[in-house]
Amino acid sequence: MDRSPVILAAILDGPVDPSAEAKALSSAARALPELNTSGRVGATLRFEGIVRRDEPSPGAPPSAAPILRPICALDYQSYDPMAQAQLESLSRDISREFGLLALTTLHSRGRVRVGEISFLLTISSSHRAEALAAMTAFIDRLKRDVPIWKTPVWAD
Amino acid sequence: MDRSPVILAAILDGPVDPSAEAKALSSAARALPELNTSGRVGATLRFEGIVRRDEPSPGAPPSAAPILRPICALDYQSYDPMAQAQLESLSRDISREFGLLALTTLHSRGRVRVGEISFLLTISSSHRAEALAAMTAFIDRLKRDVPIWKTPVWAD
Amino acid sequence: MHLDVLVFGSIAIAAKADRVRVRLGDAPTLADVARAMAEQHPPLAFALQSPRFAVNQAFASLSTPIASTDEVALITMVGGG
Amino acid sequence: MHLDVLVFGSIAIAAKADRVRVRLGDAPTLADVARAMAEQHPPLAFALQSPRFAVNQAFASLSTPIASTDEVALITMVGGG
Repeated sequence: MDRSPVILAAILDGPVDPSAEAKALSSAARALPELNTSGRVGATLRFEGIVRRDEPSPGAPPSAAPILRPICALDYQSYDPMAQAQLESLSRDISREFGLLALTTLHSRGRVRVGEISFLLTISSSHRAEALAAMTAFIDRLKRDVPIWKTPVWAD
Repeated sequence: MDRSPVILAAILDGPVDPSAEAKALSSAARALPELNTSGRVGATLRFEGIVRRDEPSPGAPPSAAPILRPICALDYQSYDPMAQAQLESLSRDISREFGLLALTTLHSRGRVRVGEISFLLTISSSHRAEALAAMTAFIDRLKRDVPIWKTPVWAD
Repeated sequence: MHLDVLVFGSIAIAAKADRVRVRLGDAPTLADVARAMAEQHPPLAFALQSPRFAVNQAFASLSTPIASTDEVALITMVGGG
Repeated sequence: MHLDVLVFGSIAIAAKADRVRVRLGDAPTLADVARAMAEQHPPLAFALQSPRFAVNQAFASLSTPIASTDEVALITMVGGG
């Protein structure tokens, strides 16, 4: 089974903090350490999407430069169970297309405050090129194909 | 000083393990946590280059598919102090060109065994696009402009 | 027939609801659903110029026939990540 | 004059040394150093087709004049990362 990628994809309530990550990763508790000591992995890439302190104010003309307005959090709404199924199939597709060794991704549902992580993607591959290409492709398709929406919680 | 990026670049002896990373990062011990709670960071990206269990065997014709040969380690040689100076100037250049908020990079000197990390690059930025573009550009230029060489320690 | 279409994000804010009801003629397709939404709910017209729908939790093309028992959701302008 | 040029990686392996000595004419440039290395050390010719040098720890163009006291290093085919 040397060639089967380790895949984990989940939508969870609240921010992607270390305890949420550890809990989600426990289902791959044997496969990931085995992979990491196998000598097959040449590159690991980790992306964290973090809630910023401001968001574009709605209603401005699309051509104008966005007016940023302070927020205290983002509320993420997920269309369940389709969002989970789409996140899983996206993870499988990207792993296969780019020949990855492992892919794990977690996305928040509900409220995530400024400075907290709402999205995590980690990729392991033999070489760096496919890890970088896979990460860019994954995030592009996530924003197209996974039914999750964010609503700003304005601070003012 | 809201716009000055946090930059850390170092060449260190042996693998980039957690204790080496913590020690190197201690010089940015105040700036990085401040940045991470500021609400300015929307994306963090972390790349780890890991020594794989095989390397292309030398002497094969360049057009042929490479023949992989097992190794037990890579020996990294650094032309000092030029390598350190180049790593620092590359870090400053990339941070400025891509408008990054923080960039830290560590590279090994000496022996790094299979499965250990020889290169670390972390990037923090407002949005994901510049983080991904900066990471690709950094690694390309590292391999062109930073005088570090690796020699395989063959296992057979 | 009548159909409730699920909406999300800025579309739900514009609709002031998480679903909108549309009146449809006989044997409607998703294209008819999109047209009816834009006509019967003008504040949502901005989101229906190149709409994308899910039927029973899977993406479906605009030519897909719709029954009143289908779960239909407008999946445009997602914003995860 | 004579000059010791520092070499690294696969070039050092080919040279069986971490520096190679070259004989140079009067008022040499880095281009003359490259030519002398390829002629006087044929196993290194593979690395001197588009050579890149550092002089006193900074990259320098092939037109750079060289004195016998300069630290010259052949920086090709680096392999970090």
